[in-house]
Amino acid sequence: MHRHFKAKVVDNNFAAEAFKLITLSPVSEALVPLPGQFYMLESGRSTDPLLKRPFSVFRFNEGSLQFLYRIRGRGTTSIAGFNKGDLINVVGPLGKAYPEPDGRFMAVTGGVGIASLYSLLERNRGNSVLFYGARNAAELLYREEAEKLSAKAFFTTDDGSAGEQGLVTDKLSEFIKNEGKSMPVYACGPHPMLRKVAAIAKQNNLKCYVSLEEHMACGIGACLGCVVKAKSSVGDYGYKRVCKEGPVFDADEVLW
Amino acid sequence: MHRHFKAKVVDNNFAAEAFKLITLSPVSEALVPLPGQFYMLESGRSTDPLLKRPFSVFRFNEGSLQFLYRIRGRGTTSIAGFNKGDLINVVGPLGKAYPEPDGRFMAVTGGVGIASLYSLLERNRGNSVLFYGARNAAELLYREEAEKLSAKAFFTTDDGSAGEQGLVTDKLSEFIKNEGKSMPVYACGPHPMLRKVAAIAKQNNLKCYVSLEEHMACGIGACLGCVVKAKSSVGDYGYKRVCKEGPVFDADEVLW
Amino acid sequence: MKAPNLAVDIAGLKLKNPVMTASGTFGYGEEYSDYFDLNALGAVVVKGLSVGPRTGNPTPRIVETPSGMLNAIGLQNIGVKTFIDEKLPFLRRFDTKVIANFFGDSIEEYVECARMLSDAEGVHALEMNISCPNKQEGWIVFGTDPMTMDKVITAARKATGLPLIVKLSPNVKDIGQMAKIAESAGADAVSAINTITGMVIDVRKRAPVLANKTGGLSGPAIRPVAVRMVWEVCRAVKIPVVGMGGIMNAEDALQFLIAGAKAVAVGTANFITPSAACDVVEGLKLFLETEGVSDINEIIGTVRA
Amino acid sequence: MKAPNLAVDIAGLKLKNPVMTASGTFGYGEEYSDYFDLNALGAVVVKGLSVGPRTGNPTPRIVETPSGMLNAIGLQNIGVKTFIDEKLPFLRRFDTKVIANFFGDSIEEYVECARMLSDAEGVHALEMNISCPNKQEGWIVFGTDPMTMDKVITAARKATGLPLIVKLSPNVKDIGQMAKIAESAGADAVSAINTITGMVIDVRKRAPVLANKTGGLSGPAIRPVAVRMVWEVCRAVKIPVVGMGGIMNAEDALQFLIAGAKAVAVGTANFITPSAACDVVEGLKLFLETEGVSDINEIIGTVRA
Ligand SMILES: Cc1cc2nc3c(=O)[nH]c(=O)nc-3n(C[C@H](O)[C@H](O)[C@H](O)COP(=O)(O)OP(=O)(O)OC[C@H]3O[C@@H](n4cnc5c(N)ncnc54)[C@H](O)[C@@H]3O)c2cc1C
Ligand SMILES: Cc1cc2nc3c(=O)[nH]c(=O)nc-3n(C[C@H](O)[C@H](O)[C@H](O)COP(=O)(O)OP(=O)(O)OC[C@H]3O[C@@H](n4cnc5c(N)ncnc54)[C@H](O)[C@@H]3O)c2cc1C
Ligand SMILES: Cc1cc2nc3c(=O)[nH]c(=O)nc-3n(C[C@H](O)[C@H](O)[C@H](O)COP(=O)(O)O)c2cc1C
Ligand SMILES: Cc1cc2nc3c(=O)[nH]c(=O)nc-3n(C[C@H](O)[C@H](O)[C@H](O)COP(=O)(O)O)c2cc1C
Ligand code: FES
Ligand code: FES
Repeated sequence: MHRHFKAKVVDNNFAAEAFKLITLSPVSEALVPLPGQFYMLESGRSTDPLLKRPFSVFRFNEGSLQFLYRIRGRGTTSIAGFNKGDLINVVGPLGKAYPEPDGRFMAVTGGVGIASLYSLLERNRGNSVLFYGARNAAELLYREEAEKLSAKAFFTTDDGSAGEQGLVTDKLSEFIKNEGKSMPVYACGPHPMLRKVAAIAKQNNLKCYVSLEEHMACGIGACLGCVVKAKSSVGDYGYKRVCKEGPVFDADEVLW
Repeated sequence: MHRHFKAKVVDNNFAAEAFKLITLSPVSEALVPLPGQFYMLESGRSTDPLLKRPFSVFRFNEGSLQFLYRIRGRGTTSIAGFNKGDLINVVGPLGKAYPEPDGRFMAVTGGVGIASLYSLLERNRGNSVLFYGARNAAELLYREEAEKLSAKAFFTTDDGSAGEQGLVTDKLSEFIKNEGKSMPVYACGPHPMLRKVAAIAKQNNLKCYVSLEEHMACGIGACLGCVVKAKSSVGDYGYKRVCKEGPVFDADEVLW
Repeated sequence: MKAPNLAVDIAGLKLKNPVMTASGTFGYGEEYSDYFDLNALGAVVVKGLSVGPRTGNPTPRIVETPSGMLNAIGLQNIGVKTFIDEKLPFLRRFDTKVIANFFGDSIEEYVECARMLSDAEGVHALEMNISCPNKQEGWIVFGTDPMTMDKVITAARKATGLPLIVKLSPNVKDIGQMAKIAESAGADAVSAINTITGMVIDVRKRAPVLANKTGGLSGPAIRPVAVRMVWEVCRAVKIPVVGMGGIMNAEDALQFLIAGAKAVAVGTANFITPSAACDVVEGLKLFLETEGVSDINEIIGTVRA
Repeated sequence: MKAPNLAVDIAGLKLKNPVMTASGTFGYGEEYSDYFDLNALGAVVVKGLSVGPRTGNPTPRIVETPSGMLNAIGLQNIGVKTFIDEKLPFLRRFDTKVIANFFGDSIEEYVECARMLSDAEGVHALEMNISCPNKQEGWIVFGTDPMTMDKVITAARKATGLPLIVKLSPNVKDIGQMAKIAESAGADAVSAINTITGMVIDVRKRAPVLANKTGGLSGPAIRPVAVRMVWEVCRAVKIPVVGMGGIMNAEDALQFLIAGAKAVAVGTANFITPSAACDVVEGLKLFLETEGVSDINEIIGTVRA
């Protein structure tokens, strides 16, 4: 029941330009997360920025939690300013994890989406076929590590500076056509990429799990700010909370 | 004309519990201040705290500015969090300086008021008779240095842990009775102390300059937030701006 | 020293302490029970309920602003029936008062909602959200038009025997005047303030960030406005006042109590610190102890202004 | 590429760019001339003037709030005559428009003030602050009561041939409606928003922090409310609108322009960064260049809402 705790910043270093890795060590008892779950991290000492920010747990063990994040706006800029030794407020683990894969699976990710999938690869070492796209070589964060954890790995970049030039979803389609028939798909990345992945999975009758993002205020299901349109048993659609019923959804539930 | 500049934090260390000394190095051309002038220092990166905070220049030379400050509320807590190498926005030097003493003078200060008078002592080495009071020995900041700069120095503390136990104003009265007749008084400290100092000076027909504090928004004379009641040529009184007509006032002008 | 008394009485509703949660920021209570013991609270105020369920607005529904946030949830809720069947049993397990916030698109819906909630076991009081438009009569917002406001409160008053708290909109010229209307229409208490309407524009897209265009501003940014309005309301009416708007900690809560509010509600702060409301209770205790005050009622309304 | 056009026209008043300073935050201009070249501005709006000098309120007059501040300066000013004699000559040296903000305690004082300012060389337009009480008629605030507002604007309109900008109070239910009243009473333009009334209580002293009890909230905290109100005003009237409230940088200014304001004013930001208004001008240029827009007028009012 310690979902709200203080954690000490162990370090907070650049993983690439505009990407940092923050390592936290909870100072009180904390729950152990599952791959796909996320935490709300304090965004600074003052009331501006006000809200905590959501981040998928990247790696974890008994005593520490790691988050890989892109510096985007005010919240992440503020988080990037935390120093070793600072104490910050954390809420989590939150949300639904990825369903445990039963054998081989495909993992599709774009950009910092790797943060959400990485621990799934780790936990299922050698069982994943990875499709990992980024803007350029520098933003293919933890590429080598991710490759080692996977049975097979394909990399794409927008500019061709690493892997193949092109879209990760094209690579996915191609692979499924040739050999991927029976594996489920796990995906995390930009919304348009996820929509495409879901469509490809559907065409090929593959189970597909996507991890969605939405602006969040509370992260714990109270504000109804983070909803996505989903199929509903009553009426045309209903709104589901990304922070509570997600962030991982069966792609079939989502109204894309 | 470079009253608004960026400065690099050279260091920002504790001078005592709840007191810090911040050293800044302007990265662009900046004006050289006079004793008694002050600067507005950025209070953080976000809009909360919003306003800059005023601090008397403690020590300075060509390339650096030092401020001695007490950590009181949100602004000073935020300033205490600045790290070596950080760039911060600064406005100054601002306000009226102490009139140049012509020979010997008395300097009366309570607590962190020393920050305002210290450079006056430095500039007029050996000419001051110092009366310096604080809560306890630890808060008699820069005691030894100040003593060395002065012809004579009296220290008082509330708890008797250094110097004499008692009020600095009593020490001042005593001294004036015995020998101080012709020296002007320069004072900076809590408002009740200043009121007392002004009264003592008046009784003894001594010139008296006090450095006042008021809540400030702009520090440059525009908002009219920082005014004090002062004698006026038209009407019973007028309001004078601490940031512009002060912070150093002839004690006679002030309506106490 | 004896522990100070925190209990207050809001129109017959006895609260163990003056701290509530603000409607819409605390779900149906469940969501927070992982973070602290709900027994610590004076009252839980649940998300606004309508007769039937509502899907609410499209997304984005929230956007952060300096020291605040805008929300345009659109009053998404599960409806009174599902609330009574599925959420209320959980809340009944706690020794804290349950206040049901409700709203409608028409006077009839308000009345129906008040009736259904009054019959439910474990609802101790009603809070009426009148910051919504009357869809039957020209979309006039109930809570900003004196006539419409009087009518809807009078009707709801007849429909319930429970203490009726009317939640005032800050989007008015004279909130004290509006409070008087609520009082004379039969409200047992008033609460203030609801959110202030605001808007953020995405300058690259040249469009509002929120799908609903405008949203309600909450959080510390509005606190000075809320304190002022609560002070005005307290001077205008004799019925008890529940104060809220930007309360982040006990000191903020004390501003409202000292201004005259008999209780306070913690809203947006719950999002930032899930235990915020409980922390406010602890902070109030500490304040009373430090100041040597034996009863919170000795603090209420003591502002020298 | 040609430098983008920033010039705008406010009711015949030609501004080299849409950036002004907000009254009361820029002194009489002098104070800021140490920090940047005032020629960079579209207009300088000076501290509110009354016929005779005013001493203003006792202190404390300001208090910081989350992302904002309250002020209760009490309209301290040197009076129209001293302004004309001692401050205006300095401002005439710059190639920027000078807008004189003014107010009164009675309709007569407004009229007298408008007349005196209209005769002065180097005053290009008047901005009428109507957020003050009519001391002769029951302390009703001119700008929140439709009748009183109509009367005072009609009277001032007759007293001046200069462009008359009426500054709207946000402490109303429907600011669009108030703008319409200003328009029909003869205002050439409206500006919005003035500060929102707020209060901070010192919980240890159990008293308001400000000597005046309440003060006006300004700064980024109010920006979402200001953008919403300016958007409403722009939809309500045909006369040009000057937008303000919490503008800290060019992006904030763009929110108001996109919402429909033809010009903007930078207020509290001047206190934090003395060159703020000038920085906004630079930022607007950069934005137009980056977005490939050749004229600021192509941006104004383009919000898709
Ligand atoms: C469940 C979940 C897990 C996430 N995991 C990670 C992660 O592991 N690493 C990582 O770098 N980022 C992750 N994100 C996204 C991260 O939360 C946002 O980048 C961050 O909140 C932006 O904050 P900011 O203040 O810096 O940006 P803002 O200034 O708030 O916004 C900058 C830009 O980011 C967009 N944005 C802001 N918040 C979100 C959000 N919640 N979702 C999507 N877009 C947003 C805004 O629309 C804007 O375009 C995750 C988001 C969710 C919902
Ligand atoms: C000209 C001038 C020179 C100063 N020089 C120094 C200096 O060299 N060293 C130093 O430590 N302090 C100095 N001060 C005081 C310093 O500015 C305040 O302590 C600081 O602004 C408090 O900021 P805060 O946010 O930490 O406190 P807040 O949270 O704003 O307030 C904490 C407490 O400090 C009081 N306070 C806040 N601002 C002021 C102010 N401007 N004047 C007086 N009391 C205030 C508040 O009433 C409150 O009791 C000076 C003030 C002025 C006006
Ligand atoms: C996300 C959100 C949803 C809200 N929903 C409701 C609601 O359903 N009914 C209601 O009366 N007030 C609602 N409010 C208003 C709050 O109860 C409260 O009046 C307001 O947020 C001010 O308090 P705060 O600043 O502490 O949040 C909501 C506020 C927020 C932020
Ligand atoms: C210290 C201060 C003094 C002000 N004085 C006046 C005034 O004399 N006349 C007036 O019309 N508005 C006055 N205002 C209101 C501002 O012009 C402006 O409308 C308001 O502050 C909102 O803008 P901002 O958030 O950018 O400051 C004053 C504001 C402040 C902060
Ligand atoms: S973020 Fe509040 S419900 Fe999901
Ligand atoms: S602080 Fe603004 S006038 Fe002095």
